[in-house]
Parts: sequence; C-alpha cells; structure tokens
Amino acid sequence: MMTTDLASPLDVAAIRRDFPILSGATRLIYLDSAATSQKPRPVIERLARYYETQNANVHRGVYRLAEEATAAYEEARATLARFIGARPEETIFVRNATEGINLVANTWGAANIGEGDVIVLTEMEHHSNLIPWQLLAERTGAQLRYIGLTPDGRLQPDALEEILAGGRVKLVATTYVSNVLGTVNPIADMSRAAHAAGARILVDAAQAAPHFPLDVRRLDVDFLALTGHKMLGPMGIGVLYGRQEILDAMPPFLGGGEMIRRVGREHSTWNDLPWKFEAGTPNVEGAVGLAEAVRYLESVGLEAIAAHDRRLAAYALSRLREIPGLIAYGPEERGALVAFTLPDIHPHDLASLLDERDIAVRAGHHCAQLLHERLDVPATTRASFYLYNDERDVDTLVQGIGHAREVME
Amino acid sequence: MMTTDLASPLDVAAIRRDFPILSGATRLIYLDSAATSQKPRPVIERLARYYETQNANVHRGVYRLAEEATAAYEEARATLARFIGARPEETIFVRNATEGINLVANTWGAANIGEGDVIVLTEMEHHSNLIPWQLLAERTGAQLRYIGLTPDGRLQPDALEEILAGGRVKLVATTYVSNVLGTVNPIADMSRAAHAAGARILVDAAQAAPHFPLDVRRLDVDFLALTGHKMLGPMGIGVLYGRQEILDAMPPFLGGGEMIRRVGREHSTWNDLPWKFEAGTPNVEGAVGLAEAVRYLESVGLEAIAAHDRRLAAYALSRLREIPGLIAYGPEERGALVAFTLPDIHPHDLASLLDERDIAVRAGHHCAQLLHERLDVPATTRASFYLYNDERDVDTLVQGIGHAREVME
Amino acid sequence: MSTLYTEIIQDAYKHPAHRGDLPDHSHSFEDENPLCGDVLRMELQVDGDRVRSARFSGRGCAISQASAELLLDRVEGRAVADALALEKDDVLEELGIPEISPARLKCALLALKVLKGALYGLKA
Amino acid sequence: MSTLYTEIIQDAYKHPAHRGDLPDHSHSFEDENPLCGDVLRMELQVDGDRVRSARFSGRGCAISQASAELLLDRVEGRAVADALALEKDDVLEELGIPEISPARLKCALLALKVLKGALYGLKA
Ligand SMILES: Cc1ncc(COP(=O)(O)O)c(C=O)c1O
Ligand SMILES: Cc1ncc(COP(=O)(O)O)c(C=O)c1O
Repeated sequence: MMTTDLASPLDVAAIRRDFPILSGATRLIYLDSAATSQKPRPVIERLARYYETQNANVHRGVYRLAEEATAAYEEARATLARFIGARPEETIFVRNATEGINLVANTWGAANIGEGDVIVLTEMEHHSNLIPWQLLAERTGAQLRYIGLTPDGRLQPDALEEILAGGRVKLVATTYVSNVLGTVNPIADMSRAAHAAGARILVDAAQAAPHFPLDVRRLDVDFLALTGHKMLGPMGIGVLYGRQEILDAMPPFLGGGEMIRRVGREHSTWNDLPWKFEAGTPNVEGAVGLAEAVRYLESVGLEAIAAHDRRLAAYALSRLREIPGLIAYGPEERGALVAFTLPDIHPHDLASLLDERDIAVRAGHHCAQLLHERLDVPATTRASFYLYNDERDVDTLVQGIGHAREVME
Repeated sequence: MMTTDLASPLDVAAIRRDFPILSGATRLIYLDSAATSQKPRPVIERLARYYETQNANVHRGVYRLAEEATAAYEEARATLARFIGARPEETIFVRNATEGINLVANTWGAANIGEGDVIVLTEMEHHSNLIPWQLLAERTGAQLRYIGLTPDGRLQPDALEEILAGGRVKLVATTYVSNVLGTVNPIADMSRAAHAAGARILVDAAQAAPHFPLDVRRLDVDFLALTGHKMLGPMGIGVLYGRQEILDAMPPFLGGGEMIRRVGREHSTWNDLPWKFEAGTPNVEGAVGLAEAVRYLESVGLEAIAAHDRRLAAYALSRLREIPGLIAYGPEERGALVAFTLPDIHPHDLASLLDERDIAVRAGHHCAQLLHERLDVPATTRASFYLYNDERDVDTLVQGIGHAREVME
Repeated sequence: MSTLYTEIIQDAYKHPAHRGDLPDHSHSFEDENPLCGDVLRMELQVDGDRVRSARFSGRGCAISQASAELLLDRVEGRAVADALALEKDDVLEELGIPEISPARLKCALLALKVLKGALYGLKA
Repeated sequence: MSTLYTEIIQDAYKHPAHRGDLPDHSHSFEDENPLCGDVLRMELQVDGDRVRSARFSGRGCAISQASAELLLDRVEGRAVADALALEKDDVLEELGIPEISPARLKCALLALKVLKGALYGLKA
C-alpha cells in the first residue's frame, strides 16, 4: 500500500524549504527529531543577527548595546514565559532539560527531601529525569518508587494513587511524553493527585513542548523543564519553569556573577527571580534563538503541528504494522514517534542500512535503559517525526526496511 | 598629546573588518571586551554552517549526520585541549567559566573539603570564583582565607605561604588575571606553593585565555576554567580543565543522558571521561563555534595579541593618567584593561556620557564587590581592550572623558 | 549636548537646594542600589498633613542625585497626600527624560523609593 | 548493494561456523557494549601454545557477530601468539571495511576485546 492522501493541516513542502539542511541536493529523510530537531532559516539568521548587531554582556552595562542585548534577552524570556503560560520571574534559562531537572534536585530537592521520603518516578523516564533523583536519593536516603506500565505502554492506572497512599511522597517526577513509547501522560490528573497528597510534581516536557500547546497553570504543575534544541531552537538553551513561591523559598543553584545581590567576605545575598538561578554570563544567543524558534512554531500554529504529528504517527504505526514480524511499542494514542524491533535485524544494522539510503533513524536504548529492560529488548529502532516530515517519508522508511530485510536475509 | 605611533604587531584595521558589529556606519568604540568579546565573521558563519549542514544529536546516532556532528564536537574538544595543553579527556565543555568552577566546588570540593579545612581565595576574585566557595564553606564548615593586596593591586607577596603554613589548606582558588586591576598573578609559583603544602589549585582563566598563550602542564594547575564568549566564541560554552587522575576519582556533577554507562533502578554507573561530566545534550554549536574562535586567535597569533594588548594597556594607562584627578587602579604590568575613577563624575554618568559618543565602557563593581570595598569605591569605570582596538580608540576615550567633564562641570 | 543630562538634571545635580540633614526630622529612610553602590537618605519634617521641609544626603550618580533634589523640591511645603501619589512617570517628567534606558531607570527611581519609604504608614 | 554489509560480513553473520559453546573450554570471557546492549561470550580450548578450538555466543548486531565469527575462524588452530598479536586493523581487514564509522567501530571491535580478555595472562 502506498501513500493515501491524509490531508495534513501543514504545507510540509513549504516548511521544508525553510530548513536548509533538508533542502540539499539529495533528499534527507530526517526521522530523528526526538533526538534533536533541525533549524529553520529564521532561527539560524537570528543567531547571526544577534552577533552582527546586538552582542554585549547583559544586565550590567549602561551603554546602548548592552541595553539592547539585555532587552533582547529579557524579551526572549517573556516569549518563553508566554509560550508555557508562566510569568517571566518563573522562567529560568538553563542549558537543557537535563540541567533544569538537576537544578531542582540540587536545590528544592536537597532542601526538602530527606531520609525515608519518597520520590515517585515512572518506568518510562529518560535518564535525565532519573539519574538526578537517584543521586539525590543516594545522598539523602530518600526512596525511589516507580509507576509501572501496562502492556501497551501506558502508566498503570492506579499506581500513582497507591504509592501516594503509602505516604511520605515529596515529589512526583514524570515525563509528559515518552521518548520511546510516545505515550502522552495525564499530567493534569497526576498533578491533582500529587497535590492532594501534599507532594510536588515536576514534569519533563522535553518531548511535549515541541509538539503541542502547553500551559503550566492549566496543568497546575510545580516544575517543568523543556529543551530548546528539540523545538527548532539552538543547542545550549532550555527553560525551567518553577512556581514562584517555591522558587522564592529555594536556595540558589550555582554561584557567581548575575545571581548575587550583595557580596560579603563570608556570606552573600541573592538576586531576585529569575536571575537568582542564572549564574554567570547567560547564553543570550541561545535565548534569542529559542524565542525565534517559538515565533516560528507559533506562526505555523501549535495546534496544527499537533494535528499533523498525530496523523503522521498514526500513519507510521499502520504502515509499520504491515511489516511481518515487526513489533511497535507503545499505545495507539501517541506523540510523533514509533520505536520498534524486527525479529531478524538488529536495530544498529537497520539504522546503518537505512542510512545508506539517506534515512536517519535512531537505534539504541534512547537514554531509557530501564524501559528497555522492561520491554525486554536491549535496543529499539526509533523513527520520530516533526513538522517537516510527511507520509512520503514514512513510505520511504517502510521501503527502506524492506530493502534492509533483503540484504540481511 | 595625540596618538604616537606605537607600532602594533597586529593589523588592527584588517582585523576590525572581520567583525561585522565593528564595521557599521558609525564607528563603535567597543571598550568592554572584558565583559564579552565581539565575534569575527568566521565564527558567526561557523554557527550557521553547523545548522545548515551538520546538525544532529551527538554520540548515540548511527547515521552519517550524527557521526559528522559527533566528529565536529570531538574535534572541537581536541582543539580546545591543544589550546590549553591538556588531553581531550581532561577537557570538559561547560556553559561558562562560572559553571566550570561550580562543577569543581560541587564534586571535588564536596568530596574533599570538610569542616575546618581551608580554602584560599584572593581579594581580587570575580564573584564566579568566590560565591561557589562561600556556598561550599557554608555547607561543609570549611573556612575561607583571603590573600590580601598590595597598594598597587598585586597579591601580597608572602600571604599565600603564610596561609599555607597555617595548615589544612585543601584548595587555592585564584584568578589568573584580575578583571578590574588587570593584575596577572604568578600562577606557576602559586601552584608550586600549593602543591608543596598538599593543596590543589584552581585557576579562573576567564580573563587570561583570550589574551595570551596558556599551558596547564607548564603552569602545573589542577583545575582551570575559561569562558568562550570572552575569547571570540559564542555564548553558552566554556571549558573546564581537570587533571585526569583527579577527574577520574571525582563523583559526577549533573545526572542525565550522555554521562551514564549503565542504569539500574536504584543506582547507575558513569561514562568515561570527559563525558561523565557532560549531562544531557551538549552545546555542539557552541563547541564548534569556540573551536573556530580558537583557530581565528591562532591565525592572528596569541603572542602577537599579547604584545598588542600590553602596548595598548600601557598606552591607555599613560593617556588616562594625564587626566587631572583620575585614579587608575592596579599595577603597571597588566592585562588589557584599566579601571579608574574621577573625583567629580560618577562612573554611571561617565559611561552614559561616553555612550552618547558611541564609546562603550563598563561602570560598576564588575562582579568584584569585595575588591571595590578594598579599593574603597562603590564603582569604577573600566575600559578593556582586545585585538580589534587601537590607540585611536584610547584617544577617543580620553577625548570623551574630557567632554563628559565639560558637561558635568 | 547630551540628551540624557538635560539642563534640568545638570542644574539639580550641580546646585541642589535640598542637600543636607534635618536634625529634627519626623521621618527618614535610607536605601541603596547595590549594583551601582548608590546610597540615598532622606529626612522629612512632617507637620500634620504637610511636608514642612525635606533634605537628602548620600552619594550616587547625577541621575539619582538630581532625582532626589527635584522630588524633594516638589514635595516640600505640599500635602503628604501629594507626595504619596507620586509615581514613576512623575519622576521622569520632573527629570525631563521620559525615554530613559532600563539600566538608568533604577538610578532615576531610587529617590522615589526612598521618599515612599520615609512616608510609609502615613495616610493619603 | 550495501557498502557496510559486505558479502564477507553477511556470510559470516548468516552462516557462522563458530557459534556455540565449548563445554570443556580452558579459557573464556564475556563482555558487553552497554550503549547498544550487545553481549558477546567466547570460549576457547587452548592446548599448549595453540588455540585448539574456539566458539562464541551472545547477541548483537551483524557487525559484532560477524567480527566474532571471522576472528575465531582466524585464530582457531593457530598459535596463541598470533591471536595475541591481533589488532584493530586486522579486524577491519577481515571484515573488509577499513572505513567504518566511529559508532560502528565499537561493534566491530567488541570481538577483539573479548578475545583478548579470554587470552589474558597468556604469554605471546
Ligand atoms: C575574572 C573572571 N572570572 C570569571 C568570569 C565569569 O565568566 P562567565 O560569566 O562567562 O562565567 C569573568 C567574567 O565575567 C571574569 O572576568
Ligand atoms: C523525554 C526526554 N527527557 C529529557 C531529555 C533530555 O534533553 P536534553 O538532553 O536536551 O537535556 C530528552 C532528550 O534527550 C527526552 O527525550
């Protein structure tokens, strides 16, 4: 079966033309956006424009260039704050989602989680929302409890409530969208349950923020981390949201310039939010680039992107399932990715063979080793989609898999 | 007195043409490179080229684009390692110097510094090499001891030996070049003294690495931090050097993807150096941009830049001293900057008035509050120089100060 | 000559009529701008619902000093309620620089912050 | 058809002659490539200075499996010294892919690592 005409709400051909790396002589079938997205021209040009016309160190300069850089940086913050429904004071620029989560573990976590306290995780967490809590638990004597999975890769329906009923839960740390299963977790429900039990909730939105609209107030979460490079932004920039009253009470993370109010020989006092959590010269370039990426996403429309992604994931799932022996992991309703295995080809071989046909997919455990143990496979092959992919890419993938099978048979 | 012909070893006019922001219609007299440097075209173009032709997530991808991004990232590391005389395994990419220093405080520091132990600092430290140690001292009960300053702004000659003789010193943390006084500290001597007393030494090279050749083996230091944006590189990237055997024994810093070997439910094991200290998706763009900056610096020549900077600092010092009542802080021999005060104009007013003539200088405490208390002034005005500045810039500054005086008289 | 350092500001800065102390003040307040090290103190003699006299002292840039002078000149002899009603835009209007940059805005507004601090608790 | 999956590799992967166990082996070693989850075990029957027989087991990609097969085919019946002298380039030559990418290089070299582990301590 070949492409049917699932009318996408996006003009993918026009979008592709905005992405230089996808517009080369040979058509690159880039199916690894869950690892990192490609960048549209306006974002790339914004970085150059920043350095060509606005670059200065921010916040402490009196001259106009420094004012302009500061304004650009703080406007970028305001853009990101609006994008997630937060206030600028609650919107902290970090390097990536990983740093955002570690920030919370090392400040709020270290101050509020003690021996015997419980941190709830899920079995589908990316290492970035797992190792920080393991490190904290080892340091403090806290316990980790995991929400298990249903056979189709959703969270066990009553597991969170049961763990919360056991008491002493201080934090629920969960991903919004699994980077392997594609599962979209019911964050608003989980927040309600966590808060009813007096716990806080942290959401890893690395795979959510690129794909659909997000509102920290509506979700009623306490912390949320996202990473710029997966949502058309540059590398080296991400955002941590924290509820203001929690951030206010938190000790600082890293010490240095910018996060300081007044320095003494033995002791110092901290700057206001959000700067209290931004030590040293910030990545202004990254922030303005990410704000440009947000504007690009908004100009295409987050709802339209979400609809496009849903269609493409469903189409990919149905096409892949036509392949004999292929196992696709995760639920029907899902984010824009499919991870799968074939009985007769190792994921690394498949990825290499697809690469020979200019199809880029990822093979491995995708930084989710616990989940792969749970699935009882050492590795999977993952195809992930974004606004520049279309059904033709899925068809090419399916053909490529057929070809790989021929080679390896 | 106007410009004499101090022959610079650099062709400043040609260099300026490489910097788009300095080549605008109105000549910008940018005298704030100690805060952040401007970027030459090859660096700006490298960022765009990375996203247009090479962008992928690194290390785990099998397809060629991921290989290429990984190769670019690791080549950038090798370039930086060579630049400072280190091995790639000892060369950790961080966001900025501040993060590098905090990394050491939170890992090596937390594991090796206890109650009653002594951390030696100097009175000229930037907050980034001060607050991390204050935070550590508060957490552990360690003591901070400060090396005082001579009237002309050098370290008290015997102070380090005296403090070391007092015993229990675990770490000497010092800046290489003061960002206010311009003082260049005798790092090799300090290393020798620290090591003889069984202490480790960390060097903040934020103001050194941009300006002269640096070799961690010859200096024999244990840790060294530099920051990319002050040396023609992009924002959001810096380097921490650590001696291999120390890094090997250190616990990790942030947890997440990339720094992991094998993950269990309760406990995990770490990746090899240097990746053990790089959690989450790295700033590949920043790393390749910084490597490009290093190539640019090397093509101009670090020795030539050092000679140019020395001449320019000496010229600025002599011209500024002609101004009645002006006090310039710091020693004769200095890095490429002069901080000063005028009896009748507040630094902020001076910076604003100079800005009206397109001269960008910095006014304030330059993230060195302790030092300003020591100098007994709340703020200074700082003019700092780099390879794109020349005597004409100094002359324009001196004229600008004269003009400001007229306005405010 | 200078767009920021208007005649008004230069005049207020160079020839302040309200610099000094009020030994028998009824209200006072001091604050600082830690980033630039500016310190400002105000002493007020409040008499019923009037600000009888007002003085400032401290050190700082021309903008913060001129702003203190102009504000005190405006409130001295006037109703406390008028002083309490002053806002950011009034200060910038007094200074004649509606377009001030954010970094210098802090300098301009320190005086207002200190004045409000001194009058804290008084009814409008 | 495929530049990486040469005839040699495909053949060694699809029809391994050395897959299996040696219940009376004298030497054995097992290792893994944690990033891709490949596990490889080798069992060797060393007799004096010769590798009498050699078998491998485990799971992994075609590159790592073919590499194990080709290496054991080369060392079986030969002097231990020859096996100990094998290096990275010999493996790539056996596989016929001198230009392998760094990511797949790890797969190719796992077999060599395990072989060296099994022979560890033996004299050349
Ligand atoms: C001496 C010194 N150390 C450290 C820093 C901090 O650099 P960054 O803000 O890039 O971490 C600076 C610059 O601000 C500096 O001048
Ligand atoms: C679900 C999830 N969480 C966190 C991360 C970490 O993102 P980063 O490496 O940008 O910190 C990723 C991506 O790698 C992810 O997929």
